[in-house]
Amino acid sequence: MDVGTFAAPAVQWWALSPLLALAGTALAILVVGALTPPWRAGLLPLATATGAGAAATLAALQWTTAVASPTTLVGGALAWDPYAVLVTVLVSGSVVLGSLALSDWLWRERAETPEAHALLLTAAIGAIVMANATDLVVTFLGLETLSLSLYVLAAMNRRRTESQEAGLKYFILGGVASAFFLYGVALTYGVAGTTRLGAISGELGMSIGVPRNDVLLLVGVAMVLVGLAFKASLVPFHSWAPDVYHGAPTPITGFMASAGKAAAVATLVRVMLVAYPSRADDWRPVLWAVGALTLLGGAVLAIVQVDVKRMLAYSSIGHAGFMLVGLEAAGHRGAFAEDAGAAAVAGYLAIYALLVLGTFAAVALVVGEGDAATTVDVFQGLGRRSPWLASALTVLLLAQAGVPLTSGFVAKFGVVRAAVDAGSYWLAGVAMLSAVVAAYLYLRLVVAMWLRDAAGPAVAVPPASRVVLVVCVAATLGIGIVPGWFLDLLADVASFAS
Amino acid sequence: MELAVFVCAAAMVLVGAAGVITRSNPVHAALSLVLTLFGVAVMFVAQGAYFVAAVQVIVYAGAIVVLFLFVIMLLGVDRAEDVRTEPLTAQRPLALVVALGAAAVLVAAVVDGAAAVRDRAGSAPDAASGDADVVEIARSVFGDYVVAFEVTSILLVVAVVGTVLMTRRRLGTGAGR
Amino acid sequence: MLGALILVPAVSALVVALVGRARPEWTRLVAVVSSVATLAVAVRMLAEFDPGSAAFQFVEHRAWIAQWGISWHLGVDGISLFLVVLTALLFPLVIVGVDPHHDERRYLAWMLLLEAGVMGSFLSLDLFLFFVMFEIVLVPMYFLIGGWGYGERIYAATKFFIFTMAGSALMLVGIVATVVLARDEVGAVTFSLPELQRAAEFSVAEGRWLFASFALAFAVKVPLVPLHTWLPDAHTQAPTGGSVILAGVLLKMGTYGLLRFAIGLFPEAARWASPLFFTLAVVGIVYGAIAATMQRDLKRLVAYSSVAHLGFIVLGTFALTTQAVSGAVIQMVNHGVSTGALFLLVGMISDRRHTREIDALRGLQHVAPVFAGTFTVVMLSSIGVPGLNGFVGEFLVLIGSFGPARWWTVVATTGVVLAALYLLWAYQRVFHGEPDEANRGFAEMTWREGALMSVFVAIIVATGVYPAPMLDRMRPSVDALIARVAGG
Amino acid sequence: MPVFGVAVTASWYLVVAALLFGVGLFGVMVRRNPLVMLMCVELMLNAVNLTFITLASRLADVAGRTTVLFVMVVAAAEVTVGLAIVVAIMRQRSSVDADDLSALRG
Amino acid sequence: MIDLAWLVPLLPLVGVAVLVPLGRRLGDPRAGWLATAMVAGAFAVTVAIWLEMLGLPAEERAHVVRMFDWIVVGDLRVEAALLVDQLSVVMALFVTGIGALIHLYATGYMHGDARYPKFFLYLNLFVFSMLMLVLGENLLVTFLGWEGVGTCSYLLISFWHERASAAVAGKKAFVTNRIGDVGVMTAMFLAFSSVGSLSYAELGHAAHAGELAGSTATAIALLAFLGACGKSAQLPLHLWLPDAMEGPTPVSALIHAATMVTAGVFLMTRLNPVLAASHDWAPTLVAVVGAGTALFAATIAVAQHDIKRVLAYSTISQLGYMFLAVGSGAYVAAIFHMVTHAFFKALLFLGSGSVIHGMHHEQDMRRMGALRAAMPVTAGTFIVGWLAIAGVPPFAGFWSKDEILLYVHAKSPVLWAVGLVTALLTAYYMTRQVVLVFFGEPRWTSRAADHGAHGDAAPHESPASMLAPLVVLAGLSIVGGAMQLPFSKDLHFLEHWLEPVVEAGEASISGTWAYAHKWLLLAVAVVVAAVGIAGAVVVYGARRARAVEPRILEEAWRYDAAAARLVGGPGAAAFRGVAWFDATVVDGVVNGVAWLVRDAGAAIRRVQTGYVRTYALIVGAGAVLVLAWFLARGMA
Repeated sequence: MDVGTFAAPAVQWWALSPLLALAGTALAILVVGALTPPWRAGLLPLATATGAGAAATLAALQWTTAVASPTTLVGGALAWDPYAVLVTVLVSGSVVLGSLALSDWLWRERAETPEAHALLLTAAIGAIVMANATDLVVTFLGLETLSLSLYVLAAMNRRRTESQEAGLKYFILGGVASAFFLYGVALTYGVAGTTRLGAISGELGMSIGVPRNDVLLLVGVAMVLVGLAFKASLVPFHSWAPDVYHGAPTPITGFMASAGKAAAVATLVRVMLVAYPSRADDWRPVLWAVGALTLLGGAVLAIVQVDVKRMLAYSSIGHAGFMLVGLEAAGHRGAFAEDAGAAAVAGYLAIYALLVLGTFAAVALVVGEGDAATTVDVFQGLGRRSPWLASALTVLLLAQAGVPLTSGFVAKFGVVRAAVDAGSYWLAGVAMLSAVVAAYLYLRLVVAMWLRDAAGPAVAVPPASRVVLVVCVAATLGIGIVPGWFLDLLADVASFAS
Repeated sequence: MELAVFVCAAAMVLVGAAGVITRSNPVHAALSLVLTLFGVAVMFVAQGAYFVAAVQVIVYAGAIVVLFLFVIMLLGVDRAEDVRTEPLTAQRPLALVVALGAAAVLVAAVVDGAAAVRDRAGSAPDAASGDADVVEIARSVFGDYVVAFEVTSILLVVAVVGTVLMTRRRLGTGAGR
Repeated sequence: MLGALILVPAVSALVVALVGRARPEWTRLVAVVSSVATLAVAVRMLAEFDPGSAAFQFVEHRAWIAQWGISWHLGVDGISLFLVVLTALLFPLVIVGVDPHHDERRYLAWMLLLEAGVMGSFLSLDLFLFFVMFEIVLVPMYFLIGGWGYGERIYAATKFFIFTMAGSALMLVGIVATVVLARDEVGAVTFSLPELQRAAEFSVAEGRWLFASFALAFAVKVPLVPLHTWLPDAHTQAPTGGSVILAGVLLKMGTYGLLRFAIGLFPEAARWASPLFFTLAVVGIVYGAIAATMQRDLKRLVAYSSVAHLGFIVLGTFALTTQAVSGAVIQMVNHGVSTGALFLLVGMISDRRHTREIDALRGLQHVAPVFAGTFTVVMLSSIGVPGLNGFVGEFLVLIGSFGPARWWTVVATTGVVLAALYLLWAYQRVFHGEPDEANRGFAEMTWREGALMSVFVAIIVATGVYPAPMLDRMRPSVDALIARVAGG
Repeated sequence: MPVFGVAVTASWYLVVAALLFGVGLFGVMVRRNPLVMLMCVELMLNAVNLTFITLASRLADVAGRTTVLFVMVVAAAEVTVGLAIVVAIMRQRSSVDADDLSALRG
Repeated sequence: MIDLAWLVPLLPLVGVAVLVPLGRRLGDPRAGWLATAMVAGAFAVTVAIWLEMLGLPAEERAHVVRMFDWIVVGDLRVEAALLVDQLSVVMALFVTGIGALIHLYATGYMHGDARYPKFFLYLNLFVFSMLMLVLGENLLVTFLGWEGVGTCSYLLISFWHERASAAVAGKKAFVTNRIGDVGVMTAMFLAFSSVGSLSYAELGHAAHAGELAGSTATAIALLAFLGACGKSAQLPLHLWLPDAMEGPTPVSALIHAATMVTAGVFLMTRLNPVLAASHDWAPTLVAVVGAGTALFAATIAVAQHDIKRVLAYSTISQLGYMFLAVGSGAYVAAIFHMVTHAFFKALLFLGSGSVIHGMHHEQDMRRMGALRAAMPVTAGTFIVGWLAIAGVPPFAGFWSKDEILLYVHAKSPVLWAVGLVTALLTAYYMTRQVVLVFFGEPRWTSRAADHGAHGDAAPHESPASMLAPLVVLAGLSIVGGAMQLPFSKDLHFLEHWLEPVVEAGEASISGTWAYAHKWLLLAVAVVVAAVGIAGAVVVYGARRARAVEPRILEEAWRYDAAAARLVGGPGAAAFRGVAWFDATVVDGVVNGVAWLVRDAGAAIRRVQTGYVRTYALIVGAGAVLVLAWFLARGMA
């Protein structure tokens, strides 16, 4: 056996530096946390945020390079293109804000532990790997890393059975979904002979007009789609989401809805557009139908909830529907539509991540110890009790409802514009109508906060959460009022290395 | 010979699987799982994947099922689950429809599409050699799949950390208090 | 200059909201000063307006979201001029004249934000900017109704918000589609209304679909029967100031939008759809009036009268003759003044008696003759008695619509009978008769109220007697619009 | 090497895998013991593994086999975490019926 | 002077402008004097204008006094302009003249009323509006006045609004009038769309030149007539006028007898070229409606007990006469009768007001009688009015009524017969009134007890300020006929004066049988009047026969009740139905959509059972569907 000819693939350390920063921080926290006496309050989240912030910064620094020359890393396993950089920044940023919100939650629940922060970091690694992978096997491993971290994080609050119930449900269903995804990968592999996205596309591109292997491939696409749709909580693969969002510790819910959802949707975009563009005519109608169902289902189910976290869970499902509108648009042939669609989805991901992180950070404060009181009633009179907190939450909610001059409107406008550009008028119309239905749910919270009076103590806003809220609200209004710079970024985002 | 091996292996796989979903006692289910895992391993061997087959037996049948049994015993939940009754109306018929549907679609796809898979079995270097198998896999793992390999390390860290976080007696470490 | 009309109230809303917490005694002063300053700017604009030009004047054009071809593009022409002035006038009057009863700081902040939004809607020449303003208005109005309203205020506020938003949801799709479909003719992606009007050409089917998406949004806002049911609830439950603004200017955003955008961009489709709109307008006139007759709540009655009055405006808008469109535009202003004044008066009644039930009120004229006299003048204006402002618009609409929509106009004309019926009947029940015990203590109009109402009465009489200054200034723009629609 | 005139082709293995996947899916839907449900997920993963190996053999490609190794690692990690969650739950309640965990709904 | 015609409406308007802020400070009686002075001033100006016009040749008498552009949009050009011509100056003269007298009367009549200044404010506003109506250069200015007088009528009828009946009557008057206004407005729209102008001059010119299609002219004329029916209380819109008697009596005299109600006749006269250009049946319809109304109202007047209601129905009847004249092309006669009617009907109303004043607001004639002794001046002037309306020569009413009957006979003997019967009834019911009020034995003593608390129970004569107008009007009622005497063409003063205005529409009767036998017709009319008077004297004075006052007549043929039932029954039900429809169906659909969405949510929500196995099932089912789709695509 000739073993000497092995040539290890080149490793682009600079490009991998964000991942390394995250992994290094996670390991450092674990090792130091295990070996040293309890840390002073705030040091854990500070370390986590610093590490994640460093990762985000390292990624952001490479933006122009990535725009100029999108490339793949380590023998073609990971992409390093603008989309990848954006996802990296987005996920690392979510960790920064998520860990800050989480630290206040952990303090309140008297559950400080380095593991929770480490899992946030590993989840981020999984998310980034998953979304940036250019190899379906790597995608799968990233997905599992993300999922396993989230299962544990969801089940983390052992004082509350709902938390564990959420973890277990998420876990079992997630396992099934992973199996579906993996089966799809296997079938794709069988047809294309490779799991590299670019190579798959190349193989399929050659076989256009040769329908003989279509069945196997298409069923493979279908199963990949199902697996990712589950992660992105698209109807009808959403059923885990309300329970898990409800049961999980509130800041974790925020993290799942931001980084988790962003990774899943970004992966969907990359896989569909890079690996299967030649079958767009086949998968686009499915995305249309799933998108419409998701939009309407999310909105309709959200308005009948009495529990705020469930409500926001369903609303998060609806937002995933909006993201699909952009992806559906990208699925239309035609360079402009494709760019606009993918960019719109990216913009939506970023904007929604900020909104939902802030929202759940605020909700986490209001619902009180043990995440116990999560019904709408709890928010009554908040406007009088804690006007600043209520104002911030109102801005975030109105942005989610898509009120103009907030980032939420920019996001919605982006996907609708892409859809219209691609000729998907009806899907755009369904999206807008679902936004109307969903508006009712945000109004219910606003009503409770401002228009109903209830005596109660003021809700304290600890410094870390304050930072989160300020950042989220500032970004919401900043992007909403002056979206130019943000759109400039998005203009370059839709290019994929393979 | 090949047919006989296939038939036996297939029988092991499917009987074992049937056992997993029908045996009311989790211990029995776990043992049925072992049967399936062995059957799959046989099929691996039948297709020349010796190394993988070995790992299948060692890791899967060995480590994972043992872990299952360990937890079952640890928790003392080896009582039989009542599999005769189904509290959820229509759950079973619907599940049957869904499972049959999924299986049917997949069977249809593989039967219809398998022919499309480029058959290069003959053109490749001798796959029957166990050494070659291991070397190829090693090249693959540390070459094309080195990122995947590194990610699995993170994954294992997650598993460890997660288990620690889930099973530690006290909820928090009391850091900072 | 036009930017100031939006930014002054917007910024002072922020100031009131933020600074007011520390210095509550300043809030009212800031609000009054800024709204009066806005009025001053509007008056200056009115003074410098060139009455001979059909073009947009005082145009402000700055890049905003260049990536999407969206700009901060403001301008005013004869059609929007008086709506802007009306807006600038109503807000200070409401801010000075109506007491919110509680949480004044927030109330004033929302009011000023509302003013900014309404101004923006009337001034925007960019479709995107218009949509933003059109939608942003919902938020302050929602809070005003929900926070300072009566009775079922939250139901009403939510209904208002959701209903209006539902109407305009598809307009966003329509706006984007307009821009995208016009991209090749215009040569760029732009939301600029003048650019689109200049170059965009749509196929018949496209134009009609797009028109429908715009028209639906505006029809809800107007509101046209049968999309009107949010209006009585919103009006009835809104605080007095909210009702005045709602009736005075918010509804006009619908009719203005129809004229400026739906008709202005898609003339062929507008002509095609005009029988439908004639029918809905006329149904609104008769139906609104009949429904008004049967109301027991004074405010609800006035709300339904708005449905009827707005029917006239829509009729005139779609008749697309010079007289009818001029009438519609002037009627927008007139309805704002008259119905605004009616809501103020009803608000005063409700403040004094804590009820607006017609059955609970009696003989107010006996105890408060000046109040009753003011009410009479405003009522007669609303009925459309010549010599007062209401008549000018109504008459022009009808005489201008008679050509293109003869039989609809004949039916619409019967609306004047019904208008007299419901208002006089209500007046009779509320003001005539011997006051009973509960109404004997009804206070006569105060000096502050009198000063407030005298502004309205002055406008009512002045417009009715000498509308020429208004008509002259809107003429070139209306003619240009008609020419465009006829030529298209 | 056809015996009895019948050659065992790739499809045969693929069909077995598909059936195994279906059985596993059925098991997840009807079993109530979370541990057994987890086993059913393992069945599904094994079905995928079998598919991978079969296709890899057919393609004479090593990637499929490598992937199966990774899947086994994932399966191991998944089982570890899953069992940890089950253990955590079992500390607070005595039964291991997944149906009992239905406080979150609607 | 003619150029100063704008002073005529301006003076009363100044009165209004002063009375609005200062009325209460001026108070009783200075507010009244001010108002009276303003109207008197307007009268003086009008007289000056008239005198100046007299000095001009006939074709130069018409002037347009332009003030400013009122509504100018596109080709619609409406000026605020006054048309001072022979017709309008006649109208203005008697409006300001009688108006001034009634103002003067009201200073006495309204003395002591709490809202005295407001009354004169309204009255001045009315005179202003009426002057705009008659002086308007175009239909729209006329319409301004038209609606203005309607509004003032509303305000004045419900002046004593504390009385529910007064409040209701005012509203009823306004709304009924508005029904007619729809006609006027539509006529304007039609005129504008066919002629392109609302000016009388251009409209007349177009009609005259045949540019107006016959059917269009018919439509314009009849729509205007609908308005006239409303304003002048003709069938079927007459029912507001009897109720309008709820207003103070000077109002009844000024508005509901002398001036406003004749606006319809004026409008039709103004539009006589259009009516002339219409199809032939259009004037006939006008005549038939007029005759029908005349007879209908006269029969009702026979059985009324309220002193003012008798006069109200009489007014309706006399207005019917005027429309009969208009329909017969006798425009001059119509105007002639309008003027004389203004004299004697104002006189009668003011007289009745004096009676009511003297009787402490008693209006039921059954409780009067023998008042000629208590209030001699009132009685004397009232009797003059009676003779005038009854058609006794040489009182004013005789001449004008005769002139109308002459033209009507030329048009249609049937209508003439109707007119004659009406004349008979008129003489009858007016005699009945005079007898019941001023003769016979006093029946008011029975009420003395009721008034005991106030002290003075006996009827008394009214103050001089009230009597002076009575005397002046009585004088006019006697000599008013001199305007147009049938004896010679040279004595047709009014006809000569109005000729340029009505030449398009005025019927020519020379050569008809009626013209040839006009003395015979005159004699018949005198005999008929005499029979009517005699009959009433026999029934009510000598009590030789039982009075025929059937209940159905007393209830005005139950037309009012039927209308009320219609409005109150099916009408109200329909309105309620619409309101119900709105609240239940339209709003129901809206809320229904909301409920539907919510119910759908609630229903779908139940799928989210909380059992993880159900979730797996849902996911699996979704997966199978997606797989099946792709499989199908692949197989295809």
